Amino acid sequence: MEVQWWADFLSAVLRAATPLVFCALGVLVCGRAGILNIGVEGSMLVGALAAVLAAVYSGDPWMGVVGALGVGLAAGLVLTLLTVYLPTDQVVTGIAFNLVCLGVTSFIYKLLVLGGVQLMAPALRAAQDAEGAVSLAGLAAAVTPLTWIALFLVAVSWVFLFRTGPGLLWRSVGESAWASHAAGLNVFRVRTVAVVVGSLLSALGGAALTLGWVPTFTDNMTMGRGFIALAAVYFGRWHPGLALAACLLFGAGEALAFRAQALGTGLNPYYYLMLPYVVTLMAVAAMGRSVEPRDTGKPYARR
Amino acid sequence: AAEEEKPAAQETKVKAAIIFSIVNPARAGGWDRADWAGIEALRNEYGWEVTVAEGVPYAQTAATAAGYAEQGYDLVIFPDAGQTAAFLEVAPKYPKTWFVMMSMCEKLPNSPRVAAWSPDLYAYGEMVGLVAGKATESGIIGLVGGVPVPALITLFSGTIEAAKFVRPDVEVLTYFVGDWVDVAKHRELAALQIQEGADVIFPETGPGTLGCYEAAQAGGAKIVGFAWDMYEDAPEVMLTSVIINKPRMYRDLAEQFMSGDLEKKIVHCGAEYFGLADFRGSLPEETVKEIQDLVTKLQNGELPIPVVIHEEIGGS
Amino acid sequence: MQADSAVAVSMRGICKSFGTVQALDGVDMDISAGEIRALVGENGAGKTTLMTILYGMYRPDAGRMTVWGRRTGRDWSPRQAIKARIGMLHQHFSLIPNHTVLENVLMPQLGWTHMRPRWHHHRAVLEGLCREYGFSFPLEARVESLSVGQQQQVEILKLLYQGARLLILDEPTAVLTPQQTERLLELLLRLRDQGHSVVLITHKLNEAFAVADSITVLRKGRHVATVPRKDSDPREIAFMMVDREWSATPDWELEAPEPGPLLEVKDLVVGDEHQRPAVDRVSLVVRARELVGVAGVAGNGQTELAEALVGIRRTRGGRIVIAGQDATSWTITRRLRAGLRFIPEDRHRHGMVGELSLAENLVIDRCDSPPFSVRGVLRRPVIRQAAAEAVERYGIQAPSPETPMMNLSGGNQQRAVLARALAGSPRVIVAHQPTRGLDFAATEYVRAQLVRCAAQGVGVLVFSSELEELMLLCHRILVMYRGRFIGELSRDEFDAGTIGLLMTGQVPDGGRRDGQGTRNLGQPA
Amino acid sequence: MKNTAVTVKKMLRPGWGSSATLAVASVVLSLAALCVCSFLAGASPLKVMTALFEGALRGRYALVTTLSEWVAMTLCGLAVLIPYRAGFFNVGGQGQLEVGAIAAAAVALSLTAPRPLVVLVALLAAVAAGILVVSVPLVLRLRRGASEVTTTIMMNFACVQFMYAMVTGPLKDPESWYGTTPAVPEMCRLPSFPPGTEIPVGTWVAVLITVGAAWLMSSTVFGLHLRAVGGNRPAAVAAGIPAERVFTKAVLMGAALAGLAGGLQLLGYTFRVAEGWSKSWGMVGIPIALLGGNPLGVLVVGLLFAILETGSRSMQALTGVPAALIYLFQGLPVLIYLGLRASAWYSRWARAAR
Ligand SMILES: Nc1ncnc2c1ncn2[C@@H]1O[C@H](COP(=O)(O)OP(=O)(O)OP(=O)(O)O)[C@@H](O)[C@H]1O
Ligand SMILES: Nc1ncnc2c1ncn2[C@@H]1O[C@H](COP(=O)(O)OP(=O)(O)OP(=O)(O)O)[C@@H](O)[C@H]1O
Ligand SMILES: [Mg+2]
Ligand SMILES: [Mg+2]
Repeated sequence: MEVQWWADFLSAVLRAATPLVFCALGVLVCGRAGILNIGVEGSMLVGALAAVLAAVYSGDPWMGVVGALGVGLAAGLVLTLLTVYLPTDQVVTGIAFNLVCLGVTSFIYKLLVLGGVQLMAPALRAAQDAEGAVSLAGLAAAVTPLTWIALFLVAVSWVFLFRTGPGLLWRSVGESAWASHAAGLNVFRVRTVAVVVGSLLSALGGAALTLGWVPTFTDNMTMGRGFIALAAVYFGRWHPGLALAACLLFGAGEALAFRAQALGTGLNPYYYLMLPYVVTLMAVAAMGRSVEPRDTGKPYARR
Repeated sequence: AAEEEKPAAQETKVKAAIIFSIVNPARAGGWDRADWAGIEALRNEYGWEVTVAEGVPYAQTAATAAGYAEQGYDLVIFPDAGQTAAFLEVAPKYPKTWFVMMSMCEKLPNSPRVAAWSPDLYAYGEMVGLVAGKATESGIIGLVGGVPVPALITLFSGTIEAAKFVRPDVEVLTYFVGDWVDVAKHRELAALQIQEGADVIFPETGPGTLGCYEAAQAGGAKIVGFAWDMYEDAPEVMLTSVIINKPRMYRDLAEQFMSGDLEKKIVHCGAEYFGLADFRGSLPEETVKEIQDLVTKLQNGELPIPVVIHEEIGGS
Repeated sequence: MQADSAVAVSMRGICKSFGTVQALDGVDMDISAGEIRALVGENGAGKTTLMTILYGMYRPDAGRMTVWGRRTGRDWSPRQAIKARIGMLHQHFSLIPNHTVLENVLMPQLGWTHMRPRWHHHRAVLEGLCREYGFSFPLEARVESLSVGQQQQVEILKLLYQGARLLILDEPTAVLTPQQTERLLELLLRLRDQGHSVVLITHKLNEAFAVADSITVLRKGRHVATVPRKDSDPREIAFMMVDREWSATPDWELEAPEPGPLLEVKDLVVGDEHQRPAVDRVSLVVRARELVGVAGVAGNGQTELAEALVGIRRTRGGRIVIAGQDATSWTITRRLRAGLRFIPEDRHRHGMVGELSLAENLVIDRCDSPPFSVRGVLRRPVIRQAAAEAVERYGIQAPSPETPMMNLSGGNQQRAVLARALAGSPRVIVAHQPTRGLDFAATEYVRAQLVRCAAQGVGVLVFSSELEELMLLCHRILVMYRGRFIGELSRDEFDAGTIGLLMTGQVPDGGRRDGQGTRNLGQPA
Repeated sequence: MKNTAVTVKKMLRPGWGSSATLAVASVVLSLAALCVCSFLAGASPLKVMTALFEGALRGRYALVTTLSEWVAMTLCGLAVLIPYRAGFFNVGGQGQLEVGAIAAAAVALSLTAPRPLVVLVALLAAVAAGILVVSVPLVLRLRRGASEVTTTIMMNFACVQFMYAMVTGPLKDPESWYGTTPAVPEMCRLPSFPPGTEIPVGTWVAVLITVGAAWLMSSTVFGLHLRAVGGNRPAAVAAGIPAERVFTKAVLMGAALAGLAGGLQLLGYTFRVAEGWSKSWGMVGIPIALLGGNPLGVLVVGLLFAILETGSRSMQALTGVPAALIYLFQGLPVLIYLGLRASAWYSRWARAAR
């Protein structure tokens, strides 16, 4: 029973963390190239809707993932135009972009609803459910493929950013656009790629939220998860590994918060629901010092 | 009042407005869906012209209502007890316009043209309890609430008492998600209840409800739909729905308004305004039979279910 | 590309403006293969801008360029420049602060396909280069942990390693020791003989005349003249630069210092970023009317010492005494009040706030006291008045006192920094590289100001890696090496050779030895 | 003809004029987009437009609402701007506002004293609450060097949860069916000024505070120090400016304003703290601050945002178009404005205009 509890708990943590991990990576790779991806929330939202629609119409969840990627690409291109080529203030742009995405998704959703479409998409199911997750292998089988993709991508991005030559160049652009330009890099191209990759990952986050968790869509269903991912990245010192840790920590907090209600202490549930945030804050207090790439958030205009 | 209304009703279409706090009532949780059905009735059966405001924050409700009044609407309808504050504030300022609360209501604003159709949530909860208590095999029922507000406390209390009444050994789990909309959180809580053995889940919350259906699908539990027939949302898991007959309330309103004998009053809608949706074979015939008998008894007030408000489930 | 075209680069009618500033106005310039071209001009004349355009970082508003006989397109960029084997050493370094030296130097070579750069190979080669040119920094060090001087060296290393055939050096010798400068100039000559072309932006005409084949003069964004070195002389060039007669360097009449110590430092120990003692039990004395110079290769603890003196950096031991009072634990403000002033090495970091206006920058350190403010409210007129005076007095070229500091050319920024340091009633001035990057007019001016202050009874401590400067200005020169003073010379003993050797840590027999190690070096004899 | 060209050029010269022109242009463009969408949604674009503007500016309620929105948005804008100038990115305005309101409510509901006193104490409580909330991120930043972005975002979520805990717990209104505090008693609600006009007195407070902030930033020693610390901290330190103290003051000041905004909204506009009682004023403060750039700019941009907010909402309410168009119409103008301002096209015009 004890083991079973842990199995359920862990799989719940992973479920909650997966979308965050994708989005955190989306913010991270982008920021490492010097663009502060506040638009992550919006990309996630459009990704979520696209995933559900594609899955519903194709009947295949993986097509849903593809759909999310497609829309993520589009979102990325828009953001690129705004933050890399014009370039505009990344924070304001990001926030406005989120609003627009909220509007667009909710508008489309509304039209669909009027058209009487049922948005129950086929989900990416785990190989088995948490009952069997008592062994590690069991746990592995008890989470959706997207979770594993997320963990894999964390590893990939870590190796890429910190262990390869291109990774060095990538980070250089985030540290000093001027110096990178002087060293012969095409800052704009690098940032374009970065922003697009960032949006793709964020959109995947949306897909993970829907197909990997609750295969349906409602208005504004991301509920600020993008911002939590953003926080996780700062907390994780712009390092994939630590960002992952942050997301897991947060997921754990959320899972605990729910389970705490089961204790039936006469406490107002909201004190439990505060848990994830308080836990994160305490972790931040313990971690301290976080340095972001120096040019992140600073538009680079060629003179 | 009557004399003025009649001509108005005849020469021009009646212009009514309804203010939803959530987006997309047609697709939201059962409560708003029931109201939506009511609106459809107004439009189709009485040819009213109904404007729908959606996603209106409580902070904005008063202004929105006032806006309608100033635009010369005949009625402004509040479907949500959360709008009580606005109801009380605005109505007195526009005595020419009718303001109607289609939700729980204790006291009316001091204005000649206000009315309320106030469902008795405890009775409603009792009906849910009867269904769930009869339907559960594991003897564990899960109640998922959005926010631990008095309305839900009352409703869930009714459910608990009724469930105990039909099945004394029943165990009722009440968890609150913390909001009405976050689908994922709803799913997690319902899933948790299922893990703890609940095989019948009753979600009383907003658009987030979808999450509970999903959890039930994954965990093989059954759902008692809230307020409207939610079958189409999740055919596999829907046990039945305990319907609040809002269309009836809206029809009452329409009839009285057209005939001009709508007056300042609170209509307390008891069990007779509630009913069960088709079980569609989700339960064996005889169980369904039993439940329906119980419900009829309840409606005729023949069931001695105690009225106990379990404040503790909301915590403090 | 046809490398043997006589003309390496030709630029025609180049125009460039930044906002309202017309930095370049129809400049023509030809650089032939295998020549060394000196590019001179006042601060803000447009030298950097012109070369930045050639290197492809700025786009010209108008004009065209041909490189190795090939017309450059609109897409001309540093990448293409590097491909065409043009390399540029930037004046405001183009290094990435928290990457290592190795990573920085390698960046231009790295391609997006080199998944696994051959670090070891590169490191070996680079260590060789470092030894050859006497660069003193670990390749694994993060650039931000290096002193400005060392960063300059890193830039040079980067350039050399790039193997460019046209080298653009923007004030490369600003912070090199005489030896390093000499080596660099020799290197340039060698490269020239191998057929490389070099553009050398400098404010030191003697350097220009030492190596350049011809000299191009810019003034206010226009090309004034390009003359072969042989048929010209510094005087003429100077005239062309400033468009007025220029009296050659006067030989200062230094006044005799007063006996009593004004600034006294005893056994000072200061740690660097990594808490290693960068300044190791150093003692010195500066007296009123005295100019004391600290010579040394950049990165031997000068920065730490200077910053510790003014209170930016905390000390780990020893005492600082200002006018007889123990100031070791004083706040910066207290030291300022006591008349201790600072001319920082890196003005962009410690000297100015770019977003603030010139006027605000001029009073920022004492705006909290009358007459500039009463009860916390600024008195704009007074400030504007003071600014106007400073602009007048120190000849700061700026559209108006309200111009953001960052839009001034560096020379004028430096004048502003100086103006602030000398305002009020200074008693001790710690001047770190006070004339770095300034054109000679500005340089002369700054030096004159320092001497003037000293004459009025101020004690001046000058840190400089430019020997001539120190030998010109100072009563005494202390030579700093590895955080200690290893030699002291008084004005009559000044000798470039000796000091140069001391700076590299070798104590020449002729040089004055001191029995008890370095302890009481620095005290006046 | 020529003259018009000249005037256009004049308008496009960088500065207030051009910003205004661009703002108008971007609003017009977004209106066009809006027409298309509302047409798709089967509503008459004309109706939508009129509803939009009438909803924001016509009728007592519309105006009062717009003004009340303006109060919150301006103060929250300042709550971001002032710390931002000192180098602290306060994303936590929302949380500070929520808790500020809760504190004010607690006072207004419990304290019985003469009206001005209650109001004063309530507002002070709101301010204190805001400061209390920000102190966590601030201390973490100062002592542990933790990035305020993480901490303020987390505090936001935590504070909203806390607010819910209060309105469903200790402060809940016993005879209400949903989660809310009782309405604050008539006697301690903010009056309108001038009396009878229904102009919320908060409006004047906000304007005064903004002017004060503008004055503080531009012409006091503190303001200069603040800008110096934000501009280049090492240089400020080297100039003997007590960087840490200035920084702290700026952050606390910002949070105090956010808290105050909560208090004002409670006592002058919503009268209750309840589930979903507030809008994301704290978040909107960020774009307002960054677009406004300085206190007076915040005041102006805040007004624009307030009009967009009330206008778009009433547009939805009166025409029944999807609520989606509200968000669309709040995001699009900003994006278009930024895009236009950064576009080469505009810079060319601006240069030509010189
Ligand atoms: N990025 C820029 N933004 C704005 N103005 C600039 C910029 N770069 C240069 N300027 C201005 O253009 C003019 C020329 O600058 P430039 O750097 O070319 O002068 P310089 O000859 O290099 O001066 P110095 O001898 O001090 O290096 C100066 O007035 C400077 O203020
Ligand atoms: N992006 C910018 N915006 C405004 N001004 C700038 C910008 N970049 C550089 N400047 C200013 O333009 C001036 C001229 O450019 P540059 O950096 O070459 O000046 P400089 O005189 O060479 O600097 P220094 O004398 O310190 O070597 C610089 O002092 C710099 O402060
Ligand atoms: Mg230059
Ligand atoms: Mg210079």
